[in-house]
Amino acid sequence: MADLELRGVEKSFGGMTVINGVDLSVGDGEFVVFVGPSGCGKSTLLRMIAGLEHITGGEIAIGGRVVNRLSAPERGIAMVFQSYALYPHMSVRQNMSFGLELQRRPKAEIARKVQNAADILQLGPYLDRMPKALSGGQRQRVAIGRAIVREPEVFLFDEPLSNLDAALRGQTRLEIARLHARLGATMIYVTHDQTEAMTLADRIVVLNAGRIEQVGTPLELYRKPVNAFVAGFIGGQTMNFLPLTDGALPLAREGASVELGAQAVMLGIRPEHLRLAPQPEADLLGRVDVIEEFGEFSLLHLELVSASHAGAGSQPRLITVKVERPVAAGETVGLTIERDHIHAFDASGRVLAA
Amino acid sequence: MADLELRGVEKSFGGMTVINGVDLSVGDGEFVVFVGPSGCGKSTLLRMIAGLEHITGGEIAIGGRVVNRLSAPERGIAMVFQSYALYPHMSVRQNMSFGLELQRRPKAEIARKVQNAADILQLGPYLDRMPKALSGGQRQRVAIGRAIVREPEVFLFDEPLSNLDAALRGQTRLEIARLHARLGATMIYVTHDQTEAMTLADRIVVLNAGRIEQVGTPLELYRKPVNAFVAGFIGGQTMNFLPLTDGALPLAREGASVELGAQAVMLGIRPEHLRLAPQPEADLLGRVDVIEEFGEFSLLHLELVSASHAGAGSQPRLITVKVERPVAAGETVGLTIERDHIHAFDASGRVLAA
Amino acid sequence: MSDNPDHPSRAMAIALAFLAVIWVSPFAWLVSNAVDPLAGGQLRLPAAIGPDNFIRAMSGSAAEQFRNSLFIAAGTATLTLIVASGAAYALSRLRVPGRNAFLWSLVLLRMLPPTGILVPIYFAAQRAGILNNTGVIVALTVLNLPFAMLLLKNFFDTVPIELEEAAHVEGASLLTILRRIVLPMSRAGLAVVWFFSFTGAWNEFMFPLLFSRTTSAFPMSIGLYSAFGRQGAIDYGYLAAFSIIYAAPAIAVYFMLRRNMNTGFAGVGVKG
Amino acid sequence: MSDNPDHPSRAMAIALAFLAVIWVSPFAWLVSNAVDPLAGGQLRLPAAIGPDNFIRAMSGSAAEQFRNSLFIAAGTATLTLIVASGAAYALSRLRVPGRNAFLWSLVLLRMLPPTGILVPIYFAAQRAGILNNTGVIVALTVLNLPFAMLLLKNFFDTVPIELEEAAHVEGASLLTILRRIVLPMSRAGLAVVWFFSFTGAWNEFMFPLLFSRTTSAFPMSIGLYSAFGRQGAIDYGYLAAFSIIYAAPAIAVYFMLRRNMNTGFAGVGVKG
Repeated sequence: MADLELRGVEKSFGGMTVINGVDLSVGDGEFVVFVGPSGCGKSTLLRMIAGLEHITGGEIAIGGRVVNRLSAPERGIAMVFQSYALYPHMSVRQNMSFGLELQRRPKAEIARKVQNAADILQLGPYLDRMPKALSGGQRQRVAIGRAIVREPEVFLFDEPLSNLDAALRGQTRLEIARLHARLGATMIYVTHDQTEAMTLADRIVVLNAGRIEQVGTPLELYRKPVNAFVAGFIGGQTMNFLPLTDGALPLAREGASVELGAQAVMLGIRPEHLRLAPQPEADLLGRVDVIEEFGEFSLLHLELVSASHAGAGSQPRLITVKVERPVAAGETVGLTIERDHIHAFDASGRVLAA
Repeated sequence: MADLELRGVEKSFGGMTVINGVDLSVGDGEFVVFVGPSGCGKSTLLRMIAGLEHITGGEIAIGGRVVNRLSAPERGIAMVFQSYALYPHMSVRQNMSFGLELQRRPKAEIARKVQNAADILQLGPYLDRMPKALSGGQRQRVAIGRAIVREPEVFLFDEPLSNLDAALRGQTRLEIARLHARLGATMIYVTHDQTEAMTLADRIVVLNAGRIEQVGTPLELYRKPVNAFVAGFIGGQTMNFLPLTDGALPLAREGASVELGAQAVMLGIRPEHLRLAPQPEADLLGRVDVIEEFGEFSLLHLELVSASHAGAGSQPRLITVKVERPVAAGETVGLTIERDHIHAFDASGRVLAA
Repeated sequence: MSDNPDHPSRAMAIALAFLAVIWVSPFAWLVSNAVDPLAGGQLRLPAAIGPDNFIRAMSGSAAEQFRNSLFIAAGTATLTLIVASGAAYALSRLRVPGRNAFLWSLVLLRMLPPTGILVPIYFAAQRAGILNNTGVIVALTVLNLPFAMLLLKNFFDTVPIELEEAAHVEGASLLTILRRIVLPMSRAGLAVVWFFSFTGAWNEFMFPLLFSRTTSAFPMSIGLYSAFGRQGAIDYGYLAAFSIIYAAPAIAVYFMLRRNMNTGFAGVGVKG
Repeated sequence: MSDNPDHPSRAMAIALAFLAVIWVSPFAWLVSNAVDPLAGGQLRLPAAIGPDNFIRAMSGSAAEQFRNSLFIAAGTATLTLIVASGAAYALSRLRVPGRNAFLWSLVLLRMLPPTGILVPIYFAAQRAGILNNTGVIVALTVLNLPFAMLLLKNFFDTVPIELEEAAHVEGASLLTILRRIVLPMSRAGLAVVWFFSFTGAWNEFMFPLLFSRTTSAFPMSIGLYSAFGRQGAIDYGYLAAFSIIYAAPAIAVYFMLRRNMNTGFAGVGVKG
């Protein structure tokens, strides 16, 4: 177990900077998720921590010890690869013992640790199978087991669930959460999926184009995104963004508007923070274009029809609303905006204090 | 445009029956989704409608005409394949014209139809590119475009979104919904993803092991599943199943129970139909094991601790609850069951009338 | 698996360079001796430069041998391609019972040294009355077929069946599917098979020697050997020029087909 | 693309059967003549059965030729494997600048007819004083290297770099990674290279003929030719028995390595 410290970490490949001065402290036992779109540098950053990529600037410290010049096996980390990277010509047991054998540990100790990891991960019945005889979820568990036996100070996960199907992904997510609670180890987890980040992380690091956009707990990111990128990236349904006129959003009722200050150029509101309302009281009017039924709720994709919103001759303005009761397609409905959940953005995309 | 009729359709491969007497009527212009776990026969059934698989029993009629003995091109259908099946050595335009060229249509007509489909799908700028120069989403649209130009009576989609990533999948789902609204054509769509089925379908056909489990609108399936398979398969969060004792679920309060009749052996309740409640009034008590935070809501995975529920010496009984406000891990909470949303199942898994 | 994979090890680079030099030196020897009318067989800069060696190596029986080689090589390559692609498509698409056993037994037979079945083939050709260059073409084609079929079957296998299904749904006949979809997509494989059959037949020594018993029917491969074995002093310049002319068509064909073959090699596993 | 892909067309099945018969008949001829001491060169059931032909084909110079062939073939295969696997791993893993150009130029050179560079290689071997069967091994190895390297590089490429990274993170050295991960996973490729080098060298005719000027150093490939070319009546039975013995080691090696090679052929594209 150890804490992890990144200080001004940089990486460039032949003149192109892919990691751009990252500072981050990860506490002992914390579960931190790096999330961002593909190409944001999250995997590169993880590989730099693992020692698989060269660091061209800054410092990485694990447990207070600067590891820049240490090779991967000297850093006390274990890594779970996206492809699982199981050795296909070795049985599950051999896969899990390989690292300990290389350290020339006594046979009895190896057997005990492998058995222990197999118990935690319910891999007992599969120890003598070859990896190709396992399902995707079982391979995933073997890859985790191989990390556990080495008792590393830091676990690194590189998109470990992206090769599993939706149902299995949900299950395995839960297992990883339980594993973290059980081992109490420091874990760094990379994913492009905001759901995994939200449900697993103690703290989320949102990366974009080699920079940290925001660091915070899942609820902080959901409730108080610092900019439009994070606001659009985090959340089950994508946030609606409405452009403002002179810092205000004109409403459907004659003369009424939501004032957000002179600097504000865009208003953000999540689909779950809009409510259906009778038309006379409505803030916005929209014609239902597509309805997506989820059973428990529906998503309405509306075209705004309030005179002041329908773009003049340009593309129709679309907005998404989450509702409990279905509405007929083509119908025009009124919406109210929950004032508590409005996000205001300035021209550079930064959030303005409410 | 045409309706589609399946009457006792069967398929067996060397003694093994994969489709087991399927009866189904699809109305003109209807959007029907076949959904089920992998291996349930949904793709085989689609390929039988397309004429790509032999029918070993029963009848298929398209627009009132029995097509059993007609080859695929004579059936008036167009198919969008999971892999898109674009011809890699032809440009987008050539891919889209190929079918019309084979029909020896006049050049001007082909050009007009291709342009029209390209406009609908916003493929104009890509018409002279090769498929490998396109993104996954664009290839998907070309595959749909190739179907549109032929103006088929029935569109068949074979898991068209499964090669796209989560964000793109959501977008393309919306595009397909808009396309159906615009063309008004009969569409049969195969998927293993219940979300796609719920959000796209007029009616859903749930298949399992070569048989139809249930046919109905998305809301019917969500609210009134006919058996435990459909109940567990449909819904954003998996339904909780609790075993009953003598047709009743004992509650946390001394002597209280939910009575479901002598035939009932299992109670089903969705995570969104359980509510947190003060312990004295609670139906069930649970200790919070794992919390999954989604921002808008949290999922609590609880271990039931009411004396009558904790399995005697066996595995702990788990239950999932959807809540708006977070709770601390390890805490014991009380739950009430929304009586309106209880599903009761008999020993064969069938739903008992409420 | 290295901290710093951007920098190759120096020792490796030197070893590779050394290998390359070993590889290039025979070619340097060939060129320097061929252009030098006074060539003496050393690896050195030419003492003089002139076309004399090439002129001698392109006249008389040498020219005849060149024509014979071309007939054998082009004929074998074309016949192999036609027969193999038909059989390979059938093998790729039809579920013939015992298909795999059939394929593997062919491969196994092909593993036998071709000289091992030379004897029966000779007598078969004698009976059939094709103990001449046409016979060479037939014999070489039969020998080429198993690998050509396997290679082409593999290329046809990489044409996803869904593409053929899509074309079928759009109304294409089997012939149209072959002509518009399968063959264009397998161009690389066809080019590789043609090229390998061509060079194989061009280099073939045993079959022409046995089948074509008149000197006027000999191809260049035999001519090279007999030039080499001539009585008296070895004529280095003539030999070198003859070798270069001998090598030229294979190189020319290679460059003609190269664009197609790059992906073809990728198909057999060479990513370049 | 067919409505009914379960039933192959009858015509195809007949065509394939016909091909198979053409393929099998030479082998039937060989066997029937070899076991028949009174063999007359016809394709027929043996008139008598006896081991006489085999005994004659395994004694005297024939036995010596067998040993020579084995030395050349095993030596070439082993040397090729060692040199090629080292170079191929370097090519697969290091980003040497110009790596692709290097690889492709080797392939291009290999496309040249081997007989085309026979002349310079002969003189190089003469200078180096290895104008004997060791020289044959070296020459054949040099000729084998480009394709062996390409094939093995391709096999090494299929070992995902993540496996080596995983082993590195677990503390394995480069040597351990090679020994425990890369080579075991490439066993199929190693077997294929060894087998092809072995059969190629076993069948080689030109190089031994030129390099090994004493009769006692000749391998079986030359022995077969000279037996065939003997004065007087052709001894069919002896020829057939000799051919079978000649073919035997390649078949034996094939069966020894077969389990490894099945996946090996899959690697070069044959799915079987």
